[in-house]
Amino acid sequence: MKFACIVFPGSNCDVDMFHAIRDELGEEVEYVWHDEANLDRFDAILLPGGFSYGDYLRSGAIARFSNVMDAVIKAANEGKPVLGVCNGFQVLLEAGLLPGAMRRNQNLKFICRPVTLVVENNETMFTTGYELGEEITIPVAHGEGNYYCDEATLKSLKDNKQIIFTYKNNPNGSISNIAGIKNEKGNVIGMMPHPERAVDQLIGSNDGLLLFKSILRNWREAHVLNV
Amino acid sequence: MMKVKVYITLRESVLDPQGSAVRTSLHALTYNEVQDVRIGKYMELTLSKTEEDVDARIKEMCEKLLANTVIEDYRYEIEEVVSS
Amino acid sequence: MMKVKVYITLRESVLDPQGSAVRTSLHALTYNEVQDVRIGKYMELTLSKTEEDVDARIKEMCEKLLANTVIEDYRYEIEEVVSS
Amino acid sequence: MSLMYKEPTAEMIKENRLYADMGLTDEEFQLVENILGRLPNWTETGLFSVMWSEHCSYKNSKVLLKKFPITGERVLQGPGEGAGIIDINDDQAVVFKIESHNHPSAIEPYQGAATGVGGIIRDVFSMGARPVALLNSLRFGELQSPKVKYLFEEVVAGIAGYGNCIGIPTVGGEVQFDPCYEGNPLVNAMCVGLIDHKDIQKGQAKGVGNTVMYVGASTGRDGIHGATFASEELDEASDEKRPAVQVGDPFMEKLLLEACLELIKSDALVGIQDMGAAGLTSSSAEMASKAGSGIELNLDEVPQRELGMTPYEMMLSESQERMLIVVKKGREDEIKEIFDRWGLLSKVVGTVTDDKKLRLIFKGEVSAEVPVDALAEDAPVYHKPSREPEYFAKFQQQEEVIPKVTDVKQTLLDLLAQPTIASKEWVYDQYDYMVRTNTVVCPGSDAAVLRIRDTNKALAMTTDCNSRYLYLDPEVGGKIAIAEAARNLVCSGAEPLGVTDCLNYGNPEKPEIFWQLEKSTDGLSEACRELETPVIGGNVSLYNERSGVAVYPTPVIGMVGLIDDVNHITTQSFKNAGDLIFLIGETKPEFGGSELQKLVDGEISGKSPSIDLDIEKKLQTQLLTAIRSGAIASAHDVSEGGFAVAVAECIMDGKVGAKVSITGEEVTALFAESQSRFVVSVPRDKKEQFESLVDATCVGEVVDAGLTILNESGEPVIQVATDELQNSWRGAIPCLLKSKA
Ligand SMILES: Nc1ncnc2c1ncn2[C@@H]1O[C@H](COP(=O)(O)OP(=O)(O)O)[C@@H](O)[C@H]1O
Ligand SMILES: [Mg+2]
Repeated sequence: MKFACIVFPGSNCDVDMFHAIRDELGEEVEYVWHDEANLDRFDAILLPGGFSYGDYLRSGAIARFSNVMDAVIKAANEGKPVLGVCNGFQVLLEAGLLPGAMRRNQNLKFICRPVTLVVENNETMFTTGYELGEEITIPVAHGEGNYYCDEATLKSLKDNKQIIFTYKNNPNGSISNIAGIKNEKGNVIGMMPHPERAVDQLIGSNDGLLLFKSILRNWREAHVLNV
Repeated sequence: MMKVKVYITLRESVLDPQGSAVRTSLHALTYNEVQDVRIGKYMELTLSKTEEDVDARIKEMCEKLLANTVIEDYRYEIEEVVSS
Repeated sequence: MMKVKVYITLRESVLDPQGSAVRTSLHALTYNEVQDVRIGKYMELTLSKTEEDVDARIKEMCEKLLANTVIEDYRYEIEEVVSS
Repeated sequence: MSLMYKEPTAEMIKENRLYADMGLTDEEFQLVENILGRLPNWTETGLFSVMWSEHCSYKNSKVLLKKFPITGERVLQGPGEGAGIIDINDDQAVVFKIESHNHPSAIEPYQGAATGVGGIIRDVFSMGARPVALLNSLRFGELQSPKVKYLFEEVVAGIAGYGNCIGIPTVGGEVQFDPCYEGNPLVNAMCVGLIDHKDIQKGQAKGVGNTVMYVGASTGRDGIHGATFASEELDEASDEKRPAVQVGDPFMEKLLLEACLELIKSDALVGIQDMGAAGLTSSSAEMASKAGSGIELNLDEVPQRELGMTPYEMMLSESQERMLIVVKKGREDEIKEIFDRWGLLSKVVGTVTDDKKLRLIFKGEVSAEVPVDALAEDAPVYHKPSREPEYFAKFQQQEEVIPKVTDVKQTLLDLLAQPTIASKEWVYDQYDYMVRTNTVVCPGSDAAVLRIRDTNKALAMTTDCNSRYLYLDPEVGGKIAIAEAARNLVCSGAEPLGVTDCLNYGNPEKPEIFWQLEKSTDGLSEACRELETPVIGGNVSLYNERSGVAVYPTPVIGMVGLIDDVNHITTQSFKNAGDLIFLIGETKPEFGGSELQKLVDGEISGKSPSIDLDIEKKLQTQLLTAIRSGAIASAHDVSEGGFAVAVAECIMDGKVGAKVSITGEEVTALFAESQSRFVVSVPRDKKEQFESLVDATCVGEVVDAGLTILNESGEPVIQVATDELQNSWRGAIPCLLKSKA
């Protein structure tokens, strides 16, 4: 399976994402520069965290207009898995691929710490490896992770089971403790916690590795086994 | 030349933690007359004259980039600048 | 009741990295008429009436808390609000 | 505005002593006149004033820095370049440096701290290294006053703002609170980088005819005279010195960092140096001076952010995120291409010459012409008068007194809540300490540890300095600072490699302050020699005074160690119930400068704890050997608050508890701050192995929960649940910040 790891100017979790896929998952991954217009050669798209364009104005606001985003939207429409983590999630929101918006953390401070997540939906192509309701430990590191959407959107997120992860102890004020959501189709997910930082016991946890393994297994089932 | 002043504020229904924090600090400094604080962004754009419909252009800039209309409102004022 | 609008801007000689990034992005979106962008803060304070000298109080709030005059300038406007 | 502004003539500068405002003395101005054989013009006076400031020239501290051991088998680059370099085998090396940003942080704490971080990162990547970690060492007044709270919150936010955005993990540091820092906080930032030997760069302008290029952000009027400002005492007027504060742009620096690391792979690059303090002036003069060449700069080509800038302003600006590079003639386009790709400015601004002069051309005319060595090398060197302060003799004669304690349990809780001892989670929670996923030991243990990808090695790093000991006895305190840093590394399983130091002191023109400098550098040097940790770079920050009150002598020590096998990585927390607890080192009734003394008396006095460097070295070596042999489950040094606090810290993560016994005088055994001590835990089946390697006393065992301390007759003197300890320790700083004065 071949992953694209999108690099915007100012991305800084790109290296972590790259290593998680190449060294821990053992699959092919390539850095893709923000001005690349074609992502057809990839099976999955990863938008890593960091501070694209310094996160000036609003996180993800400027990156959303990079050339590569048209290709990301195309890949999303084709049903390829698209994972946005942290800043990547913010970019997906700004681009309208996922509903809602991010506000500054309630305590107005950057927060970096491992948090406990609850798996709310284990029937997505990203989460089949987890048990429903399973508690996993994955770090957060963000200043603007306070997810917001209006009542109607929240209701439809709930009705369609689009909420994938919630925080056990809400660190940032997010509405309904939301930590990660998917689009209606289920192939685009955005999450504030960093699964790519939890792929190796040596650095604290490998609870995030299952997420990448889920993507791989589901892709194999859909593609390789059919062949 | 034109100067455009853009004001971006959080929608009223959206909680403003920064505003609340500032209000609390002002109270601690005994400015108890402060009942409410809302914090937004203020931008000054300097534009060169164009043929195009300035209002339409600025609206576009605001909606596309400068504001996130999911949570923010915007308004703007245009001033002609007499070049010196 | 009064509404006070406070505008906080970076002093002219101070670098505004945010403004530069937004300008570059606006150009990329082909808004080439934008020559300069400066980004500051906009605050709305709601005050209850007090006996004290409103101007002096607001100035104090700005200098003590709302702005850091080492790198920022501020100005403000006061509006009376007819209570409804 | 500036078009109307006319610069003073050379005669006016002399007659009206205008140089004095720039920080030059009469004698220094005379010296400049002698060197040039004529009167300097306005720009030239500016060049000398910044280059001869303490910040750039070390004119007051040079004689002291000479004492430091700076060589060692592993040292690849000692002091003198942007940062020092130490070999870590396999053709890899570690690069590190610490720097102060005290004065800017005092007047604009967020940006002052942020740009301090930005500056130290540039020092490291200008050597060709990939920055891998940041640390910070902070000192503030007591957390009670609103002003201190503001400074503390903003400084931490500024460090977070810059480090998080650029994507370099901030993995460690320290924070101390003491009234002497009330008006003059200390903000020291350290950066650690990794490099392959073949990529090591030097800041040299070699090769006559080669091209000088300017890369990065454009130049504005910000920070003019920052270096001079850093070399003066703060006073009430300091808040007016606005131009000395810059705004950082970590996004720009991230791009600059990536572009420069690409650049160093190009053989077109000859030399590279950060434009730090004294900006264009120091980078050009130093690069030329080191290479024995000259540089001619065409200032009209310097990218400018503001209109109408004069040569004086351009040369003295301290705008951030800029680099000066020298490239082979004819290869400029290749270089430009790299920077274009990253969306960065790069511009040819001059050439390397053979006349050893810095020549500035502006609007077709020579606006300054000065020998580079005069700027970079020939600053006057002072040996200031030194006098032992009266307090010292008094304190030395003071009898050792054991502070009066009535309730030892409450005292332990109170000590844990002292902001200097309390958990710093409130601080490092705001730092992204995990980005780049190499952080194996996160903030909260003795030293931070980062693995080195694709190897079995790891790096340990720490910053330390207990300035209270230094105030009581600068020489002994200096030794302790080095020893403590080394202890923290050893506890994490590392062999200490070397030191970077940031000497934060008061006004050296006062003989008592100079005495502190002299004595403490003696102590530091001796300890570095004894513990075989050479000094490979550092920074001097003098004039840390506000309205005549000096900070305690505070030589912050940054130390890096090598762990040659990730399996040796050790943390301070006890691991498994049933493990044995050992105390290494001797406990004496030493309370001078201790947290207990501060808590009980409200101030410090007496003698600092003593230290025997031979014993220190022996115990560190034994402990490291034991860790490497796999005999140890956890290791923690005993520092502020003594044995009881150290044991409490070992169970703060709430997984297990501890039951230990004390002997001898109770308060001493619990809270004395005797040096060269460690608390370690050892699995029972490793007891013999451990005891054969280390001189230590078994004092208890790891239990399921809580802390129990028994006296000699087996009666509990302290019995406390872990969450009670945690509440005091974790809650202290957030609680102080919330309470409104
Ligand atoms: N300013 C800071 N930034 C990051 N980490 C910090 C800071 N201050 C303290 N820490 C972390 O908190 C822990 C305890 O610090 P400290 O009490 O100074 O330890 P020690 O006495 O062992 O040197 C260490 O892991 C340290 O790195
Ligand atoms: Mg320690």
